[in-house]
Amino acid sequence: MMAFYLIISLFLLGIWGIVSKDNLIKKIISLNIFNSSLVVLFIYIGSRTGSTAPIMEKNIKNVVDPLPQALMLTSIVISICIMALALSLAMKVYKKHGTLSISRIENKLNKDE
Amino acid sequence: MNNLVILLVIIPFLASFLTLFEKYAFGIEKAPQTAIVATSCCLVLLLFLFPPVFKGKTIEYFLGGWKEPVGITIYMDGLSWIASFIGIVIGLVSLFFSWGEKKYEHKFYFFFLILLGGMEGAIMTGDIFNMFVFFEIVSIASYILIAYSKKTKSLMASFNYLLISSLGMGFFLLGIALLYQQTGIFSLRGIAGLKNQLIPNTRILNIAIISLVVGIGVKAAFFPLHTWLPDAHAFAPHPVSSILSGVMIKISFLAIWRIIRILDTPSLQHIFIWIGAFTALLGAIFAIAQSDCKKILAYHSISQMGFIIAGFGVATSFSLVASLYHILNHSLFKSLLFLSVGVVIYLTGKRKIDELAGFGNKIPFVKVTFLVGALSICGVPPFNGYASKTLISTSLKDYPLAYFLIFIASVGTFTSFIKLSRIFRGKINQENTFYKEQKNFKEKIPKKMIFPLFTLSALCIITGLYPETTTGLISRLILNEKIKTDLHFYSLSNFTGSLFSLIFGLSFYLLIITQKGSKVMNFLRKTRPTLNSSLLLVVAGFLLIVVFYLLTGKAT
Amino acid sequence: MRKIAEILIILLLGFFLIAEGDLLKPLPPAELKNYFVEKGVKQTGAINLVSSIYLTYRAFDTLGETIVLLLAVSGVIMLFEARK
Amino acid sequence: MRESEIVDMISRKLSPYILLFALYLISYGHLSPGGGFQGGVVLASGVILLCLARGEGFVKRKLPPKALSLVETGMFFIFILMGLAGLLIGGYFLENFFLPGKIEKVPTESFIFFLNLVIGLKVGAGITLICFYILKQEET
Repeated sequence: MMAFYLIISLFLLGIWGIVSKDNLIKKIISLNIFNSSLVVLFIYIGSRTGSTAPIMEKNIKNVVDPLPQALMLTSIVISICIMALALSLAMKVYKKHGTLSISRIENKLNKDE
Repeated sequence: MNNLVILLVIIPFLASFLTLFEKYAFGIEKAPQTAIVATSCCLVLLLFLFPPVFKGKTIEYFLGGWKEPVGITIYMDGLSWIASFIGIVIGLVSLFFSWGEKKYEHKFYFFFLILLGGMEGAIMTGDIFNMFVFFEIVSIASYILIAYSKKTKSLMASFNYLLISSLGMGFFLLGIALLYQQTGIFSLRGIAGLKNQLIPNTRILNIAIISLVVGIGVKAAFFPLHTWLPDAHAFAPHPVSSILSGVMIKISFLAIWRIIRILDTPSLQHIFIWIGAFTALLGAIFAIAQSDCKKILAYHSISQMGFIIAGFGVATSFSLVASLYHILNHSLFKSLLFLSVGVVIYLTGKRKIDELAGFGNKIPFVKVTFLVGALSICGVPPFNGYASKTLISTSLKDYPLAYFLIFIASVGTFTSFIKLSRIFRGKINQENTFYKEQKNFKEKIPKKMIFPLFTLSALCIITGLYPETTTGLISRLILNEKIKTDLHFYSLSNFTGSLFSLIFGLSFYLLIITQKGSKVMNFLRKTRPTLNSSLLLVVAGFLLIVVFYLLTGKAT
Repeated sequence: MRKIAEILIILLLGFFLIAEGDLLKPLPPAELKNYFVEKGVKQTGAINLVSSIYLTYRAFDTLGETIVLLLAVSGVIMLFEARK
Repeated sequence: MRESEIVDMISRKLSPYILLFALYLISYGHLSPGGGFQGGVVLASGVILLCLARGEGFVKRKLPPKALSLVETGMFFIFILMGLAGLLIGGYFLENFFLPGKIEKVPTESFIFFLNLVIGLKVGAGITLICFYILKQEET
C-alpha cells in the first residue's frame, strides 16, 4: 500500500507544479512528472498480479499482467510527443517575448488588447 | 460492408501521407485537391453505410480479427454515423474555404486530414484506451493548427490549450486505471457487462467515470473547464476555428455521451442539466462583453454547448433527440458564422467590431449568409436553431431553474448578435481611410470561398424547414424508434418565446450601449482567468463534480 | 491567498484519493491476463508477451501512436521552419 | 566553443556500439525485453550523442534531415500498408497474416519482427529530427 501512497504523492506533486509554477519550462517538467506518475500507477496495478516479467520462456510461472505494460509504451510515446511540442512552443514564445514567466507574458498580452 | 468502416478512418490518414509525399517526391502542389478528394471518398463511404445503420444494425469491426475484450473493436452505430457525417461535411466545407484562401502550405492539409481521421476514430472506437490515443491525436493536431499562424497570441493560446488539455488527459488516464483495476478489461461494452457483478463498488466505478468525463470534458468545454476555448478558437485560422467549433467539441461531447450511455449511470447524467445551464448562461454573458468578432463567436460555442449538455442531462428519449438535433444545427450555423466573419477578416485584415462597422454592406452575399447564421443561432423561426432550441426548452419544463437560465442565455445570444451585426449594418465610419483606398471588395472574394457559405446556409434552411423529418431521422438512428412529437414547431405559443427573447435582447442591447453599461462590459471583458487559475479550475472542477455526485447520487 | 487556495485544493484531491482507500484493494480480474498467458505465445509466436500485445492484439493503438509521433515531428518542424 | 579531445574521441568510439545495441533491441523485440520503440529511442540517442559532441553539421552531412523525414513518413506509410495487406490477405485490418514458425529452436514471428523494424526506424528518425530542430534553435 506504501507504493500507492507514493504514487498519489507524485501525482499531486505533478499537479501542484503544473498549477502553481510561473516558469513555462517548469510547468512542462511538472507535466512530465504528472504523466510519469500515471505510468507508474498502471505498472503498479499490473505488477500486483505476479512476480516475473511476461517473457514466456520455459519454466516461467506467475508472470505479471502484460497488458498495462504494453499500453504504457503507447502512453509514454504520447507524453514524449507532447513534451517535444510544448518545449518548442515555449521556445517560440521565449523568442517573441524574451521571458518565460507566464504572469509577465499575460500582462503584456493584456496590455496589447 | 464491414471493411468500409475501417476505411473511413484509414482514408484520411493515407491521404495525409499523400499530401506530404507528393510535394516531396514529385514536386506536385495539389494538397488541397488531394484532401478534398479523400474527404469526398469518405462521404460516399458514409452514404453507403447509411441503409444498414438506419435499419438499426450496429456494424462491428474487430481489428486484426481479435474479438472484443482481447482486441479493439470499432462500432458503427447511429451515434457514430451522425458524428462522422457532421465531421465530414464540415471538414469538406472548411477544406474548400482554405483552398480559396490560398494562405496555407501542404502541411496545413496534412494536419487537417489527421484531425479529421482522428475525430472519426475517437467517436467510433469501443475501447477506452484506444479512445485516449485518438483523442491525443485530435488534440495534438489541433494544438499545431491553432499555432499555425505563429503569431504571438495564437502561440500562447495553443500553449494554454496544451497544458489544460494534457492535465485533463491525465485525469482520463487515471479513470482508465481505476476502471481496469475494477474490471480487468478496457472495452466499454465489456465493462458495462461486468457492471452488474460490481454492485458494491459502483461508487468507485462512478468516480472513475467522472474522471473520464472530466478528461474529455476539457475538450467539450463545459463550465469549469471552458477557459481555454475563447482564445484558441479566436486566434486559429478561420477554417480551423470552423472545424474546432463545429465538430471537435461535439465529438468530445459525443464521446462522453457514449461512455455514460453505455455504462448507464443515470445519477451522473442528471448532473449535466446544471452544468449545461450554467455553461449556457456564462458563455452568453461573456460573449456580450467581447469586442473581437471571432471571440464573440467562440464564447457562443461555449454557450450553445450548454444548451446541448442540458438537453442531454434530462435523459428522456425526447431530450436526447433534441440535444443531438441541436448538435447538428449548431455545427452547421457555427461553421457558417465563423466562415462568414472569416471572409470579412480575410478582406480587411481587421477583427475589432468598431473598426469593421458597416463594412459588410459592401459584400451583400456574405451579408445574407451571416444573417442566416445569426438568425439560426438566435432561434428565430423558420431557421434550424429555432426548432432545436424549442425542443430543448420543452424538455427542460420539469426543471424551472434550468429552464430560466437557458432562457436568459438565449436572450444574451440575441443581444450579442445585435452587437456583432454592426459589421453588416449601418454606415461605414468615414474617417476610416482603409475602405476608401481599396474598392471592389465583391470581386475579391474567391469563388471557392462562396461555395461553402452557400452550402452551409442552404443546409441551415433545409434542416430548419423540415424539423419533423430531421428529428425523425435522428431518433431512428440513435434510439431505433420514432419518438412522438406532439409538438407543432410553428405554433403561436412557441413563437411567443422567440419573440420575448427578441424584445428582452433588444432592450438589453440598448442598456449596454449606455455609458454605465459599457463600463460594466469593459470590466467583464478584462476579467478572464489567468493560465494558472484555469489549470486550478480543472482540478477544482473534478472535485466539484465528485462532491456534487456524492451529495446528489444517493438521493436518486 | 492564491497559494493557500492551490495547496488546499490539491490536498483535498489527495485526501479524497486516499480516503477512497479501497480504490486499489482488490486485484484486477485476471480473465484477460490468463487469456494472454495461455494463448499469447501460440497465437502470435512471440515469446515477449508485451511485444505480442503491442503489435498484434492492440496494433491499432500502435498505429495511433505512430501517427502521434509523426504529428509531433512535423509540428516541431512547422514551428521552427522559416516562412517563405 | 572548442571541442574537447576526450569528448570527441569517446563519443565517436561509443556511438557505433549504441547503434548496434539499438539494432539488437529492435530485432530481438519479440524474444527478449525490448522492441521497436525502445530500440528506436536508443538509435536516436546514438545519433544525438554524436550531434552534441561534434556539432550537428558533422551529423547532418551523413544524415540529411530530408532523408530522415522521408524515412519518418515512409515508415508511417509502410505501417498502414501492412494493415491493408492484412485486410486483403486475411480479411481484417492489421491482421497477423504470417504464420508463426521456428528456425532451429528460435521462434520467429515475421509480422511482429517487421513491425518492430518499421517502428524502430520511425521512432529513431523522428526523435533525431526533433533534436536537430531544437538544437539548431539553440545556436542561433
